[in-house]
Amino acid sequence: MVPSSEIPWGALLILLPLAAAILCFVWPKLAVVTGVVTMLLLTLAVGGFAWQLQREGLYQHAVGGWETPLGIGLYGDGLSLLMLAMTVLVGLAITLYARSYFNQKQARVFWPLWLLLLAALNALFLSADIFNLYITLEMVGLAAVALVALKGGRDALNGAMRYLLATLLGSLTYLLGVALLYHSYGTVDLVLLAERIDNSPVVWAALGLMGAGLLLKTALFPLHFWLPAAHASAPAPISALLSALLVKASFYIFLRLWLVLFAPLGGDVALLLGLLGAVAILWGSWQALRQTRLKLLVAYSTVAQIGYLFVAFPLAAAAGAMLWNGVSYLMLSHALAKAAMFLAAGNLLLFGGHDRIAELDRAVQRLPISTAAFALAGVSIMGVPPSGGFIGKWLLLEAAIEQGYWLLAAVMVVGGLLASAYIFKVVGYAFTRSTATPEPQSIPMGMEWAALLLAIASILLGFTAPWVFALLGIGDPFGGGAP
Amino acid sequence: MSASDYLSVALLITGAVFFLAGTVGLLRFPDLYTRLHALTKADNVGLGLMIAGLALQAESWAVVGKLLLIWGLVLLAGAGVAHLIASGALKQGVRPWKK
Amino acid sequence: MEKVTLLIMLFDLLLGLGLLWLAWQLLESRNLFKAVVLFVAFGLLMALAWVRLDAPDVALAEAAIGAGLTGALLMAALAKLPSRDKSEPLADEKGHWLLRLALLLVAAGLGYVVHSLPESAPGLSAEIANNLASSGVNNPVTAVLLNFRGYDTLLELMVLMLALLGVWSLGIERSTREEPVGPVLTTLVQFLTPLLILVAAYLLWAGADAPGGAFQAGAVLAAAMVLLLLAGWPLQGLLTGVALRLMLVAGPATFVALAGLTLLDAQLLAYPPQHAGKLILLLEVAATLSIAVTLAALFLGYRPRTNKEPG
Amino acid sequence: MDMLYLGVAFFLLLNLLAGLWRVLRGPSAADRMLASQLFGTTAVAILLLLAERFATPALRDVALLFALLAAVTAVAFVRRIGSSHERQ
Repeated sequence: MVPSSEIPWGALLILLPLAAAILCFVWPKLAVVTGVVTMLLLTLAVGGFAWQLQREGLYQHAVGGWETPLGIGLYGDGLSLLMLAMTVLVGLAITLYARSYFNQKQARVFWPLWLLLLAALNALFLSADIFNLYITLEMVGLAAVALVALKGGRDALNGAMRYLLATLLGSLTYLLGVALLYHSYGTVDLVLLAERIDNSPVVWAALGLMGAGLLLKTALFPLHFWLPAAHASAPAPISALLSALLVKASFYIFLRLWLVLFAPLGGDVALLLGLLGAVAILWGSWQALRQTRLKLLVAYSTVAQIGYLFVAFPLAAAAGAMLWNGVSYLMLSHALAKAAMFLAAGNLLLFGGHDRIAELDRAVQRLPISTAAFALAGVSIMGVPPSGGFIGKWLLLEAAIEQGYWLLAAVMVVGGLLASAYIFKVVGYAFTRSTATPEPQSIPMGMEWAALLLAIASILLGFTAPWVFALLGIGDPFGGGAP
Repeated sequence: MSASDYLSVALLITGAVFFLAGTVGLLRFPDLYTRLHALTKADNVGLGLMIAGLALQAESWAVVGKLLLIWGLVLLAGAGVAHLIASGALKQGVRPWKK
Repeated sequence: MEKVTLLIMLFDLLLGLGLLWLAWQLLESRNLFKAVVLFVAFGLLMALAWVRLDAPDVALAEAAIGAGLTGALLMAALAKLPSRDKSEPLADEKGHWLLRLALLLVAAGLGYVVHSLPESAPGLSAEIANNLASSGVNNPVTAVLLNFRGYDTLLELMVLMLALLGVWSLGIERSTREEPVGPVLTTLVQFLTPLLILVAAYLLWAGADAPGGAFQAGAVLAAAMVLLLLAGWPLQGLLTGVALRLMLVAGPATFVALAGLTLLDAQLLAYPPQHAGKLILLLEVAATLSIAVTLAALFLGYRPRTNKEPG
Repeated sequence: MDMLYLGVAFFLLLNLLAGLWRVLRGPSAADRMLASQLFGTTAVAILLLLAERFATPALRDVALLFALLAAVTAVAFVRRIGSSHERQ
């Protein structure tokens, strides 16, 4: 028996879903069982990885036994761990939901795609090689496009096509930057690059290209144009994973590049990002408030919540690691809350056959679990205590006020108010009776509970901050320690 | 330069001339079928002469074999494809040019 | 690197300008068929450009994909479009000048940056040469793809699988009526197919020491299958169900299995040096099969119906 | 000799680019297809010349692929586009 400390949890996080994807591609009959079992094993693996990280510190593995720069290095610290945990938490709920959601024909394609997507995300969060990151990014993007197209029909195809073009443009722009960096410094390893990099036009061009590509994929205003259509037209579990996990994946790469490559070079870029973030908050929230369709409302809310992540950049130089802790927390709680919202919205849509907000028709009484899930997730999105969203937003707000960024602070507060407005708009209609009452469809219990459990988790996050921050500190991803 | 070098030069230049003729034909001839005719001259004769010129310089028989294989392939595929395109065009009612 | 003569410079200049001009013409083309032919010509010149950039491996891949498969794929796609869509103007011209201006600025900026790049790139060539002996192969490109950075290649194979799943998520087979095949086409196909298979095998085998390898071989093999499909061979009937899916995953599955086995030794994808050559050959054979069948299935454009599924 | 290989290759490249005029001009799809067949052969010749000039035998393999695969695109044209035009 191998001692559990020697089990290569990191590599298993990538290999397990890959092998499972192949298995359910070849034998579609085993797809659901394989998917569920793999998801449980992945949860176990993330637990094992966390334990290992806590005992031994930073995870580093030279793939193939070839040291960098020749080979590829796997790399894991507290931030990687947080992202892996986020993926597995949202993944569990989506797996539970998808088990009853898809018909047999769709399931045939869904399960291999979903497992490949999980593998790609895990590989992405464990990579410190900008070319390897490109490949994982491409995998994530293509899997997502295929999943958006899964529903079939004109809208889905249209959404998938837009998504494909946006994601390809993003990753090719990123790749161009990688090529420039490799040519100039002879390595694609992030750690080595950080040592070798200097202030030159090539570096700026490379970082500009990579940054622009990643921001397009993260859908930061004004590069968000593709997001609402794609996220709203996809089937509910797909919308959930697009909003909860995918935009975070490209944001994660952006954050890594920022921390080790961009930030030391300085410049006014941070301020620009902060301003774009602020506009995103206002624009996204306002658009969300104006929507008449539930799923579009939730999608625009994502545009706004992404804005919060970027407001942090101008504050970071003075605030240090605690601020990044706040951003990471915001990512995690948004992932849980937004996935819960999309799953709940999916239930409401399936139940009434439409997602017109004005005709939600007493959903509170008729579909209480899903409505509760939506409302609870809404609490976290608004940033009201004691939710996870509150912790993240509070840390940001505190830093903004301390440093005298009054405008940013004001925008964050207004964003919170607008969020409450659009959440209450939905909840309000869920209480009232509407004129048209179509025949309701029954919703499987698993789908309702998947949404509710996620929503509850996003609230509970409000109580776990010290513990999570301690884990986040492993390997010191944000440098400098607490201020 | 040896005698075989001179021969190579002559073959390569003649081959190039056939390619030129093929291109001029492609651009100037009045209809599909006559252009097809010009084209095959470049394919067959032009490339053939080039390959003969290069074969004289080849370092081994294996290279000569590969060169001849390439020429044979171009001949076969060119002839087949030209036939297919022409008969397709005829069926679709593209009329041959008449003076 | 040898001395660059004036003639070489002229050749390169003509090639570069030709590529730019072609790209512009093909983007401007309102006729989709014309754009397809221009794209095939672009691939041709691009292969020449790779040759001039000293990258024969890439030139081979470009030739296999660009000359054979892309053209066929685009033509088949074009034929599926309703004729109305072919003649319609593609997009309105309004606001395009702004986009063009922005693109020109980006291009100028990139041009400046590329101009300021260091003359000789540091690169990893020295590092690769030092370790080539223990990689199991003699072609540095194959060593990088299947040993030093084999993990990237494993994921790339998954990308190919994802692309196919993407196409399959769009729906299944629609029957199309085809014209009967004439004797000339039959002869041509009968002659070319075995040759293509032979050349694929040659490229696969050559990959260990010279330019070539799984991707190029797979693409050529795929071209053979596409040719058979075009000539009306009922390959769809043979390629269904578990057999098809097993061929599709042969490469990825072998790779993942190998990764799992090496993990037992605690080092992901570290081959024992004495077996490295054989393992790489095994991976290449499996990957060739998968790449070929995947590309052919992508050309088909739909998931072939299994026998049990109703029509 | 080296000068000659390059000179002829350059001349052929000029030829190829000139032939593009036929692709742009048409008028029929078959005309365009024909021109692209000529490009294939020209590229084969150029590659063989470059293989000799730069002593890179791998380029002959590239040429071999071009010679083999040019037919695939053409067959796709005849089988797919050729028949679809009839219906118009």
